[in-house]
Amino acid sequence: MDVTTFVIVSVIKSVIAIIVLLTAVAYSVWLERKVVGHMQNRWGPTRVGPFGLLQPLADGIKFLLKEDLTPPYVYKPLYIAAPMIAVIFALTSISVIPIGNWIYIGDLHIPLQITDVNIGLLIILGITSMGVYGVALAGWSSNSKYSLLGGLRASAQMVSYEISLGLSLIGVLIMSGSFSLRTIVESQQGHFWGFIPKWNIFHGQEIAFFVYLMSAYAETNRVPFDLPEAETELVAGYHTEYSAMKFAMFFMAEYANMITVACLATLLFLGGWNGPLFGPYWLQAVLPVLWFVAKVFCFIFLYIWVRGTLPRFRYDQLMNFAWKFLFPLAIANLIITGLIVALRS
Amino acid sequence: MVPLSYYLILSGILFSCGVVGFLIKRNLITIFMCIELMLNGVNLSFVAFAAHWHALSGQVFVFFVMVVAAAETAVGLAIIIAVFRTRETLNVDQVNLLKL
Amino acid sequence: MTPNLHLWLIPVLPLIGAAINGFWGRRFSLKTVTIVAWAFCGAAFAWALYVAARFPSLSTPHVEYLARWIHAGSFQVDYSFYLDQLSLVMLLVVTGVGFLIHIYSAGYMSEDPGYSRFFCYLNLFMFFMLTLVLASNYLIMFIGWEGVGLASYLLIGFWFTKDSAASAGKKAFIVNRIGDFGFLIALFLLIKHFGTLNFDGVFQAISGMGVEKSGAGLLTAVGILLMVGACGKSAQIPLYVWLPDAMEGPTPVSALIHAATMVTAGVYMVSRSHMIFERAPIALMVVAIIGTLTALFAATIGVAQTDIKKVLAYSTVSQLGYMFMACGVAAFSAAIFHLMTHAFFKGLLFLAAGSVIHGLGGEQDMRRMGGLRQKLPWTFWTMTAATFAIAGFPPFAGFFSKDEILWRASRVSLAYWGIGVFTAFLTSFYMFRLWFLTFFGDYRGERAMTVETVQTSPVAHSTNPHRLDAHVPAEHGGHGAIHESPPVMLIPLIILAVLSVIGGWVGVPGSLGGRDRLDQFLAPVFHSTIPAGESQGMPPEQRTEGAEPGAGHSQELIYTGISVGAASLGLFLAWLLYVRRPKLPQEIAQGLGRFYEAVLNKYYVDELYAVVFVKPLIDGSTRILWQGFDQGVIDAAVNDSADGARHISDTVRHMQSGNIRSYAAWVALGAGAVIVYMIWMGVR
Amino acid sequence: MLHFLLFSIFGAIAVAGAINLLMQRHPINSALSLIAVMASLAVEYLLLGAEFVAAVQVIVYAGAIMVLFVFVIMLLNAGEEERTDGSRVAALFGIPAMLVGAVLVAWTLLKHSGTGEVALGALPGAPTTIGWLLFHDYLLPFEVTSILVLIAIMGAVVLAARPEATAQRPRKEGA
Repeated sequence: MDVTTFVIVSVIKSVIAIIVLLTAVAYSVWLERKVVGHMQNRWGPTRVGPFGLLQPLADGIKFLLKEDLTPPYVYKPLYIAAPMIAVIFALTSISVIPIGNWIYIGDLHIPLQITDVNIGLLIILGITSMGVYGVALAGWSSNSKYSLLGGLRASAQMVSYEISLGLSLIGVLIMSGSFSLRTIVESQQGHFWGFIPKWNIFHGQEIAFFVYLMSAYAETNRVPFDLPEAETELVAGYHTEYSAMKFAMFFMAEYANMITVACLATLLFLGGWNGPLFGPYWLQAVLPVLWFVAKVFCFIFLYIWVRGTLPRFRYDQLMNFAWKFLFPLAIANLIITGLIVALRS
Repeated sequence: MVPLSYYLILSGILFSCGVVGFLIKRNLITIFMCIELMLNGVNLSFVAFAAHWHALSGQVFVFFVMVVAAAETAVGLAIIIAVFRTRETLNVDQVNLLKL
Repeated sequence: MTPNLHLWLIPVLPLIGAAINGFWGRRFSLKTVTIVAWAFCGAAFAWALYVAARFPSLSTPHVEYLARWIHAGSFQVDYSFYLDQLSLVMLLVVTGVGFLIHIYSAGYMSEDPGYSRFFCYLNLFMFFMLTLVLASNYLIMFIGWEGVGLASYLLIGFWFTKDSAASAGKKAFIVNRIGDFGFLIALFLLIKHFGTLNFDGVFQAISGMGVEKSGAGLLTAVGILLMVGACGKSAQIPLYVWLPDAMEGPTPVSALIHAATMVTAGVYMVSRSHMIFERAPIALMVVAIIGTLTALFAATIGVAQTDIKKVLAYSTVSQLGYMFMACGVAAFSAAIFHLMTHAFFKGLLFLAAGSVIHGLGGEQDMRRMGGLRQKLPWTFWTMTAATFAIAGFPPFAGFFSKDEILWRASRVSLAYWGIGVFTAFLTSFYMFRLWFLTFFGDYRGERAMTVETVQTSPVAHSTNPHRLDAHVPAEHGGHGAIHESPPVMLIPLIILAVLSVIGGWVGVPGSLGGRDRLDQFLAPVFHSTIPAGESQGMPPEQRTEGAEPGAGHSQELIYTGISVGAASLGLFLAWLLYVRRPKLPQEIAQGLGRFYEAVLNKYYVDELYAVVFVKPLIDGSTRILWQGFDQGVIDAAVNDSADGARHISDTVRHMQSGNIRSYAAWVALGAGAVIVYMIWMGVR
Repeated sequence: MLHFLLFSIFGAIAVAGAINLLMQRHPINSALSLIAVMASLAVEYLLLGAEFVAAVQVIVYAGAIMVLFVFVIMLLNAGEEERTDGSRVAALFGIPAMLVGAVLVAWTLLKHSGTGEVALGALPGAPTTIGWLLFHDYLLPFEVTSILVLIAIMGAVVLAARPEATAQRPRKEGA
């Protein structure tokens, strides 16, 4: 395809992706409130629209219309920049995530992915690692002890868990032998004995998946690792001093990160868009995307479920867990996987 | 096409900025950042040369530089923390007891 | 395959003793030290006897390889030992006399604070001497050579707290070094021309060469250089000056080292390399002349000496002169014969003298002796035997050896013979002078009366430092009055006396109806290897006396009679001067005047050397080397550089401001300089 | 053309960030500008085809090392630096020497080595090839550096750990 169509298609894809992502974020918030509500014998949002389906919209409008006050004595440039950084990196990482196979429109066939780079996984890791700055700077710049503590905790926690996260991924990389997410997914096609899908999670990466799960929770500051925003100790952690749209940005960033992580888990461990294909052509074109979305949904539901179930760690427990349990576990998994692959080849 | 010398000059500028920063900055942490800046300048020249001579080992060297930089940062920052604990300051001009 | 006799044990045993006494002797009791020293020395002696017993069954020369030492290309030197008749005789003499003197020393040194040290040195000396004797190549021999020099240095300077002793030790060492220098050069010449130092190799190489009739050649040079070494070690003119001073050492040392063994090393070395000398008539002549002159010269000096040990020292020098005279006339077996007998009677003389000194509590001046005949009977009788032996009265040992030397000398030139006879006369004269002065007449020592005056007589203190060191700790009455020595000292005296009486009988010459067994025995070593027809310059019967025509016997008897007559004349003169008319000597001294002065002062040789060699050397090294070079250049350089460093650092240390940024600035400055330089170089 | 455009844009960003790092008086700003420098350098690496290096540059430098810096800045609550004048030497010799050196280097580079051109993505530093090099040709240095890192970790722990004696004293530190 020539440059113009390339640009056009890319722009279209990006716009679609952003819109889908934002709505997904909004509705994952709704979903969380609903599910947790039911878990706690509440209804959750019900008033706005049927089953409170319009609740996210109302929230968005509320955030936009609220007075955006910046407290005195904050370090202004960073205070303003921090949420932007957070949300930007959160949203950027979606750009390399493939959500399905190629689709063919006329003569040009397009990957269901904004851009297909052969080091996609590395790019995602890099971007998520940059995401720390949003939290840290927010905590520091808003010049309040709660925020500072929250920021400190966040940065320390993220840096620590990033290691075991990366290590847990390496096992998968060894299995597939590529950084390209698309290749990784394609390496998971097929079944054992005809019925068990050849996903990495069933393919000797159970430990890696467990490690990834824990690290992902910590990376996204979710329960049971939401120390940075522990309501009971630090009012709201690093975004105590934020309000209105800035607060909303952090909120969006958090949930966007959730979704990114879920997508990554799906791609790396749950076989991506692989799934039974049937029906006519258009269905066969759409089914992979549906499988993908379903898996992501399940993963996010798991997130919410855990949040509704588990209490919060203490900080030292958090660090010990990272360094003394997950880290060695990931290394062990790495060694075992490497050995197996080496012996098999 | 970009002449190799442009890359080298860019890395040279970065390196010189690092040195000058080392000379004029008073804050320990900033001085430490200047060291990182120098390292980055050197890395750039490594990669440029690697591309120019078509030798990947240049890029491998960059990895080693990064590893060393990481180790150095860990130790250095720990030292800075220790210094701050004892001297209650980060100003190098006040951390000058080591003299005759 | 010749049996392995483990010859290496003989030197090594004394070494072990020396090590034990050296390391732990200080903590041992005197008894233990004595036992150790005796045991190891005696063991060496016993082993030597065993070797002697096994000797007839050996094929000589019997070489035993112990270990490799230097293997540099074709040049190879091994630790190996060389046993033939010559070294066997030396072996027995050294170990035997050495053992006796060990026994004697136990009594003599009994009150010395440095008892264990003394025996350590003594054993060490035995080790080196035996190494020298048993060496199978010139280099090992040189080790022993240097080693005995070291031992003699240590023992001469044994009472190092006394200045004269220390300087005497130094003198001996330095003079020896001069001789060793010649020896070394000889060795280098041998290496250069023959590429080996093993006796076998060298002699084999030489045996092909003929006599250097036309004056100087390689062998002549080697011979003369070896003779220089021998002069140093065996105290010949001009290097004899150290030996008289060496009497500063304890008397047993004088007996062992400076009479019996070490000083004869030169003779041994010369006769060991007789093949070289046989082929170098000029070298032979040099040896003969030096020996003869030394004999005469030392004898004349000995006449005027008053110190009992000095007399013996000079007589030693002159006897050594005899030996070299023998070597010079190619009568090596005679030389060895005299060496052996001399070891007996001269060792005995020194020991007896030591016993006298011991009895008198350290008195060494004969003018303060006299009439000791009754007080020291054993000493007297043994001394008598020794005196007659050295004076050359039949049938004492000295007679046969000296007589053989004279006879052989006469065959070469009557001049040698004449001087030899005159020297024999002088010898008997001063020996009997000593004898009479010491044992006859009445006692002249001012300390005859009581015990109290013993330690308080300043004269005695000043004149005989020996007592100061050796006997001061002995405050018990035993040393107050004149007393005979303990048996431990007397037994060796007696044994040696017997030896010096009968020791000569192994070499009764054919003229006296003997068969000169020693000569026969040594013949295999000394048989002339010169191709027939080339042996001009020495009468045929000189090679070995075995093939001597009976016609010579009557002539030899005449010569013998003459020498005996000379000896008895000396005896008569001595009796006349020192017993009959005790005043006469002074008058004669007056009459001789300056000549007597000169003789009394040993012809001022020491002073001459001091002016000619020593003073310029000391001044030169003081002015030029020490003050000029050492202080002016080396020290100055060191000190100045140190000061410069300090000044520079004084200024530079201000750079160390403790400010990191300043340091970084200096680094940047240097880096900038380097960049500029490199770019300048690169662009240019 | 595009290559040169991207190069100059990100090179300008890098230089600007470096200079800003010097200008800023607050360490956190310096840190952020340094992050900007590193990010633009990563892009330069991409231009040179070293994609893997670029990714690692972002992950390790920007994502880990600089986070550590920011963390320490927050921990020690480092404020504005006061312009004390402890070292005249630095201003007198260091900076001029440095500038002279830099100018000379630039001049020589332009004058003598300007010929070599680098194409866009000249040398594809694919992860596999890099890994191959790293684990075959450079195995020993790799292991050595890993040991180095281990030692560094221990040293950092030992240094930064608060001594037991002072553990109970009232905390004067920023954190």
